[in-house]
Amino acid sequence: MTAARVLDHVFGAPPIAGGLFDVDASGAPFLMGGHCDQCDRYVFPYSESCPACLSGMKHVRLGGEGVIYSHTTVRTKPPYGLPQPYSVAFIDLNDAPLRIFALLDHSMAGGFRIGDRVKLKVGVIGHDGEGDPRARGYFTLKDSR
Amino acid sequence: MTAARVLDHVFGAPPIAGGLFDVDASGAPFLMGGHCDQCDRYVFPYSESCPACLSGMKHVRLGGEGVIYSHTTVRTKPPYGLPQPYSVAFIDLNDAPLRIFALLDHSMAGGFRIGDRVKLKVGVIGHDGEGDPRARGYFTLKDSR
Amino acid sequence: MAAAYIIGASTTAFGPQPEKSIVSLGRDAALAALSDAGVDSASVNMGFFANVFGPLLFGDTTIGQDVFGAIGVQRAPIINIENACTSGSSAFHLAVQAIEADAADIVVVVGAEKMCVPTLGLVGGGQSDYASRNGMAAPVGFAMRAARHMHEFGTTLQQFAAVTVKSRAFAAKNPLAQFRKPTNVEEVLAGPMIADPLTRAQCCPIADGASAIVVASEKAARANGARAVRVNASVLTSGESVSAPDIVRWGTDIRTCALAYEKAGVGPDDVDVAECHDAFSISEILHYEALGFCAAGEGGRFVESGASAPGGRKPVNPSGGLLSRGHPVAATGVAQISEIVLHLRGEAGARQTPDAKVGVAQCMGGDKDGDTKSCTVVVLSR
Amino acid sequence: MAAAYIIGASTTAFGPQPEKSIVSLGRDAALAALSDAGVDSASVNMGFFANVFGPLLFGDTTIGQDVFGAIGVQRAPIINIENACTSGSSAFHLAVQAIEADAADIVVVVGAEKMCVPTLGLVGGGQSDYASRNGMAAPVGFAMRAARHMHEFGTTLQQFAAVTVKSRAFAAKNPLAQFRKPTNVEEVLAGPMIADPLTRAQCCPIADGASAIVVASEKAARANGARAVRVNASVLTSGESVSAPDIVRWGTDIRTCALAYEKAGVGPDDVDVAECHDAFSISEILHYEALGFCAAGEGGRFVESGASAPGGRKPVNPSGGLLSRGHPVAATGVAQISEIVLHLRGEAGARQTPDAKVGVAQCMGGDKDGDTKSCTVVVLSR
Ligand SMILES: [Zn+2]
Ligand SMILES: [Zn+2]
Repeated sequence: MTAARVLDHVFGAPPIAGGLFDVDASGAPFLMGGHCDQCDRYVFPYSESCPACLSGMKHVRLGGEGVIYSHTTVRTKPPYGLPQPYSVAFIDLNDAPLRIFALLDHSMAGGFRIGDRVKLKVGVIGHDGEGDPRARGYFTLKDSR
Repeated sequence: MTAARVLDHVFGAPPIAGGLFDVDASGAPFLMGGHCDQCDRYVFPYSESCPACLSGMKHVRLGGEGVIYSHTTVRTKPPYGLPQPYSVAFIDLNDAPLRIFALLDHSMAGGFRIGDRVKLKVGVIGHDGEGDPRARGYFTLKDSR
Repeated sequence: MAAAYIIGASTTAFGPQPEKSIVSLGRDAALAALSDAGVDSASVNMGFFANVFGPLLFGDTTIGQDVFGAIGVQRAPIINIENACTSGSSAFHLAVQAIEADAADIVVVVGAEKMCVPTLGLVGGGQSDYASRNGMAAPVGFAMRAARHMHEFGTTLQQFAAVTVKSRAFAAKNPLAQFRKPTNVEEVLAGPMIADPLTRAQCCPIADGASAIVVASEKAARANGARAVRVNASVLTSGESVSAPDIVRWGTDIRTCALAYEKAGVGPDDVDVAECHDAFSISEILHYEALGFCAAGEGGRFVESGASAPGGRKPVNPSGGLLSRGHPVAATGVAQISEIVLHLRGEAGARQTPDAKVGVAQCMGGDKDGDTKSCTVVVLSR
Repeated sequence: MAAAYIIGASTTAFGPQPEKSIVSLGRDAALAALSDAGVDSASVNMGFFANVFGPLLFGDTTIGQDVFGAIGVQRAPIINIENACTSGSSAFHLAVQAIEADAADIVVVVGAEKMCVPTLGLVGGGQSDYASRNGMAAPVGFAMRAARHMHEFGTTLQQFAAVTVKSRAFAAKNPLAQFRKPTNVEEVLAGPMIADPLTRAQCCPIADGASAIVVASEKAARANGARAVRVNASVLTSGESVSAPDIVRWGTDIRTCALAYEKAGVGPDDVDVAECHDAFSISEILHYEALGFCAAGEGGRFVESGASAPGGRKPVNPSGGLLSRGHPVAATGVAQISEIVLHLRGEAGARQTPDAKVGVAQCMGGDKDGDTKSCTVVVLSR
């Protein structure tokens, strides 16, 4: 079984891109990114070299929890077969000093607020631009409301 | 009957672009182009303004005969569904001081020489880039060899 | 360093123009700008052509040579520029640089765009981009800026809507604008939601259109007399990548405006009229703050006060801006500068800013890492 | 006018590189050029990025900001350039102009292209063009030039083939070239015919690749010491539209070379080494004549004499040129200049031109009305 097939098996479809997320032994998803040892800088998604000092970056886990910094719900015709409507956010991660862009849980699209605590999930959402289903990471409320 | 349908009827398919060629009362095809009254300049294809002096240009007939200035035969996979191989040329027109680029008769592709006297024909050759057949002007030998 | 002047400017109508090609739009604007400048094609030493969607929508490349060929400019150097929404103002920046390098006396800048075709989807980054593939598109980043601006500064939906209301009030006075019917806050808010909290009237419409400017050296500008407009500063910057971008105190925007003021030796109080990149209602509010027309966070209250409206003390986007005039991407940056030129010359008709001496055109474009890819600020004076 | 110098240059391997993106190709070249110059990202005042096929093949636009972001250049002005085959040399032209305008001390030019994908067809104009829709494509115009050159000047098939033979002989000495196996006239002529009389080995291969150059002011170049190369002239022109173009006495090519010589104050006899735009065998023959290396019509006999070959008195395309190194369109113009830099520094390894003091890089691109859309000639010296 190739790596791609493993992910396909775990997530129900191949991920929209490699190296964005994975699951730990308990099945909990986490984000993957890069870390620079020279200047202690984190990035998501992973990039080969640090944007600040150009040193090579290490692959690191970025956890799967954060707090919504801002968000919106997109109600026009979505790209990549995303749900209509779909919500997205900038999220401040708990485990790394990073504000990242990510999808929110579309089953509660429009129901998020700045400051909400959220956790990562992975599901088959939308396609790859050519109609083939893809697994994407998205954040949902950590606490029930 | 619209103008486009008339041309369709005469040539067997709509022309690849409007205003390039037409037929006279006897059924003989001729090229159409532009002429500038200010500086006596001809152009093909027609353009609204003279490339030399920017005056408005008149629509004029450019005849249908000329002499091959140079030519080639393209043997790779052709664009726009053109025949494989197809021949093209720069042709010095008899009735206007113009050297124009044009298709040559593909039934004798590779059989042309510099200095050959040629005359215009119109036929359904290739498509419009999306698979719909189109009429194109092409030149064939004026005299049998 | 040689000084640069604007001696000619012209903009076509913006909006769907199905019968026009990119080349014919560009030609129309360029010929009108040359005629406005009173110079002929043979005097043009260099040309810059800005366009974004030609390759994507029509497979056309190297279009500038066709546009300049159509206006009778032959042999002179011509370069095609793409820089997202700042394509036109980046081309202008290079034209000014050519004058400053003493490489030319007369340089023509043309921005032209044809977007009103069925094949144009939601405008976003390319397929190689993580954010684009996860739902980032033109309105999305700005909708999140709007939500955060409300959260931090108490900006209201009514204040966002006021940007559009003001925009339409100006556009009613500009015959070349696309949306010229006056509106009100209730109507703006009642429209369909595009991306919360931005309703449709708070998002700029696409358009076909072109704009052109003739830039000249001091020597060549002399013949133009009092109509010549001085380029006091043209600043182009790029965004940066930081770990946690502050999306409502926009560093790149603030920094670029400050740099332009410094270079021109003026401050926000000296500005009589401004055009800014109001792609969305929230954009204009953020640009008020970056341009120093009000304090950080005060943009919503600034527009609500009427200060930027017709008759206000600091008119912004008298052309109607992107929101009402429309946004043919590569034409926009040139059209903004052209609009300021009209006001400085006293030729802006019903929307003329009284006694305008100093004007600013701000533009930005392209999403990258929560910042913009590119930002331009031009300061002009008479 | 401030003088411009080249203080760093680097080119990636050319050829299919499926694992590399446009951004990673551009980054590799740019980092190597910075390292070659001994300057860091923070010193870069401005960046130009040249690319043609990103929008057409991948829907990517405004790529330069991603490339410069990847090499740590933030905030500095970055502009994306497209000018057909002269995209890279047009970007270089603007970098020199920025130095001449005193707008920057260090400007980086990157040209990068990714073409080796199944979706790339025969390269031609867009769908709006009469000639393209009637069979004009990259090899077609040049094949007709070749046929006419044979007719008027008695040039032979063997002389055309000699261009490719010479090209492979040089490429054998360039580890970064795509086709490095020596060949002979018989083999070249025995290959499949693309467009009469041009066989496949007389048409340049597409490629993925990138090249980058660091341009500096006199002040910034001083730190680079004797390795700095002086830019004596950078000339960019456009073609013209005439009623009956002479396709074998190429006005635009001839005029642009003459203008560059005049600006640099040198003549053909002063040139020790040249790169030219040998997209097809006939191209190089025409460029010999335009560059004044031989009389009009004598290009075929010139190459047959061995004058332009390794060890010849006037080495042309020591890199292997487009025919053997490959032609990643927007990288080519930068790579040609980079190659000349190596020779002037005495760092060209096995293909070094002995004691090279003056070098020329000629480039052209885009078909229009039987002429080229754009032509560049750069003269460098040490
Ligand atoms: Zn670092
Ligand atoms: Zn005329």
